[in-house]
Amino acid sequence: MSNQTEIDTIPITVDFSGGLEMLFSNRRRHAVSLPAIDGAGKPANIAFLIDYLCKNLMKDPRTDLFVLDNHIRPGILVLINDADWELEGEEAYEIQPRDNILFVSTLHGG
Amino acid sequence: MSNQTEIDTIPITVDFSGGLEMLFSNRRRHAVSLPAIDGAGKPANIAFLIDYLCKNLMKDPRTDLFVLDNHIRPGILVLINDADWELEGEEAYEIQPRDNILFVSTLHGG
Amino acid sequence: QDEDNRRLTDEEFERYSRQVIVPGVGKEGQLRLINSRLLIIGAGGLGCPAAQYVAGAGVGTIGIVDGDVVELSNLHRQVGHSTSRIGMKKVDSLITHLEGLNPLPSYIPHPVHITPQNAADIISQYDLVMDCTDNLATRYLISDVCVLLQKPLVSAASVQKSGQLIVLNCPPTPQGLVEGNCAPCYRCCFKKPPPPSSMMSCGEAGIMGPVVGMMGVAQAGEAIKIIASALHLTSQSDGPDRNLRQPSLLIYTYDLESAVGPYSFRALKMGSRKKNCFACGENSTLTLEGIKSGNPNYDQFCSVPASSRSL
Amino acid sequence: QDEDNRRLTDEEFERYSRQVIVPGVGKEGQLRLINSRLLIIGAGGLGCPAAQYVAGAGVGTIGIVDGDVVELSNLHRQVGHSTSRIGMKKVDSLITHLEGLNPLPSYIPHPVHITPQNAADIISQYDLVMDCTDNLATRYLISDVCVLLQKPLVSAASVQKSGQLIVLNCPPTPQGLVEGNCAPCYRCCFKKPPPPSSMMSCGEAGIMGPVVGMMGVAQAGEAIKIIASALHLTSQSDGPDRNLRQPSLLIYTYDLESAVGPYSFRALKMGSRKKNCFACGENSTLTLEGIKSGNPNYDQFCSVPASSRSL
Ligand SMILES: [Zn+2]
Ligand SMILES: [Zn+2]
Repeated sequence: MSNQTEIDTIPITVDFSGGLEMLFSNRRRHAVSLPAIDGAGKPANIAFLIDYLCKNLMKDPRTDLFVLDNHIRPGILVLINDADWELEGEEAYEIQPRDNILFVSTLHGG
Repeated sequence: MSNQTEIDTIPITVDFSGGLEMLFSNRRRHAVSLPAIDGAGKPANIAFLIDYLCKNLMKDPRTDLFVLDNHIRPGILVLINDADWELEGEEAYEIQPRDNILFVSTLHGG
Repeated sequence: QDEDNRRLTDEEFERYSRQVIVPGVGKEGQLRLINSRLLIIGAGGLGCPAAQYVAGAGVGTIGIVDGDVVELSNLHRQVGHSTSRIGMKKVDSLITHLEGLNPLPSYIPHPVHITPQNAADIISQYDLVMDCTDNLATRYLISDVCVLLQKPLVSAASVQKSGQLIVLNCPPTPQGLVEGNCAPCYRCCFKKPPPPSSMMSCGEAGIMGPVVGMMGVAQAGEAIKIIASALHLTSQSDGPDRNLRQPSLLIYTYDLESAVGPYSFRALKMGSRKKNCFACGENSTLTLEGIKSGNPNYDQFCSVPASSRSL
Repeated sequence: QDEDNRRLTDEEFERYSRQVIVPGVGKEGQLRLINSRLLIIGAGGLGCPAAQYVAGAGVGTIGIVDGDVVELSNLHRQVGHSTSRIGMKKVDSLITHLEGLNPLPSYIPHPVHITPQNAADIISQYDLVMDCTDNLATRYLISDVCVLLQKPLVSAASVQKSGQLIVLNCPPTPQGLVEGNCAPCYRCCFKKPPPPSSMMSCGEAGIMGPVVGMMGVAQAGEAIKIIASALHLTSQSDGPDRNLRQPSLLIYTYDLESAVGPYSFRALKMGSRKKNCFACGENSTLTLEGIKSGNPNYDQFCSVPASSRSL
């Protein structure tokens, strides 16, 4: 509705689990207002969200526990509305209002 | 949008748990299209839903395991979108589209 | 207090090391566990796994109440007993197992059915109560006494393929206080008992071992966190996210025909203390003396024929 | 087969009575349990509670693999061992406990670490496998062998305050078959291992007993339902709601600072078998002979220094 697309944001919730919450202020759930358009003018997708979270939400300096080589690090599952992101298009999935995005570190102990 | 309010329905899901599913075809989740208006012309509320379920969804003849004296029988919790119905107005709560209504029988064994 | 600030002994430090290093436990949490007194009412399908994990965690004094003896048909789910202990009092059988697992706690056997006459005497000796019983009249009794003695209550139940769990009365507040979102009691959440014809017992309806096992282990988890983090102390429990003053009722639904899925576990939001609650509400006339002298009559309230009452 | 249609003995009938009467189990389900062969790999925090409930339920042959011995720091969570059995092989200690609980099953000790060399020989003796291990290289190895031998796999893991559970390879389908929504393997769901620097072990990060306990009991629950309802037989598992070909990953998050709540348990929908999966996909070159001779190299894949490998 607005012409000022550069300030439009998408309201989503972002969850962290399996220990990743330690990198994000020890909070498991974050309400995030994500810019609707990325720097290149394209609709915000998961790749953009990951970059945005690193730059804006992560307080811990150990970014390599979350991102490696500009992609989510191996051993982290990304769930879009509780479904594996591989079912939804992975990094290219375009974020929708009220989406819930969950990052969960896979566990190996027992 | 339609003028034929008498055939408007509200799409909801109704869940049964704690053994109550046995009274409803052994299925835990039912998609229900509830008439939007009750017989008296008022918006459908929980009391109307309970009556509707007894008449239309329950196949088991033991209705007294679900309803006693026209009210939900003691020992059954009613949850409206995962919150105790006492937080939402109990029988008078007016059903909204896409509501989830859960009926759960309380347990005592151990 | 000295006991809250002492060092852990070498054996304690080694035995509990994997738990002490968990963020949020630490030496302080471990000492709180060691210095706490926990009562488990019921040494059956819920009480056995619950007891294993609270004993393992080092809760320092563990009382167990049960008047029954071990039977063969208990053993598929009551994993703290054994075939060689069939016929033994359940409290003694379970304590035998627990002493093997961890000899450090003090285990206190109460080899009796809990009754309106003995409930307050037993419960008053402990800081926290776990309801692992198998009948409704006893559940109301335990909750009422916990309200009057201001004890937090971790309550679970399980029949056939379903389980339920809720933390009640935590942090405890005086009977009659209804200002400012107090934690509810059992009666606040489950006001009226169901008619007896609709109640299922494990004997009649059966019970899957892992279902009641999950609920018992979950009870241990809730009890350990309450003690280790002092969530039962009012001042510590005021945060908005602690989920205790309007607790969740966890329901577990086990389906023999499909794998664990989205509706296997649901957390349902319950209300806080009710103004008009018979036990904890503002005009409650419930007293310990009344309970002891038969008022209220729990069996009659739950319409239980006298002959079928047991723990 | 005679064994699938025989009567239950009087002792079996009495011991399993509370489970046999559960709708969906019955005499048929109980006989399937009695006639099945289940392998538990790992006799630690997951394996102990898992073993208690599958033994209690009457699974007829239970193999247990573990090369470790019982240590004092295990006992807060490994509830099938005891203080008097510190130093004993874990498989022998756990079997001692299980025989006390239920002497009817055959318990088969495998007191060794599972390795690429012995995995197929051990796993081939069983119908169903539970992964209760504590390291990633072993998890990939077990899954690969289960794919090649077509064994369903109930996999769980737990560290600190988190747990995970998933049923894989169920019903099993031949390696390379990718038509029509086959069930995934471990590699389909967890393609690449994390860098070693990001991995936490229970020794470093700690572990809460009830958290790993919940996961172990849940594994038993999934194994019992698979066997009792024959969900691992292809023809029985075709229904749309069985949730096995696109299984849920159950995640459990324990919070020491608040009660159980809406996000304590989540069931996440995973995909079905992947066309390009290294182990089960259409061009897979994985073989049992290759695994035995060191191809793939699991330690290198998971970047594990040789010295730190254990069960
Ligand atoms: Zn109350
Ligand atoms: Zn695969």
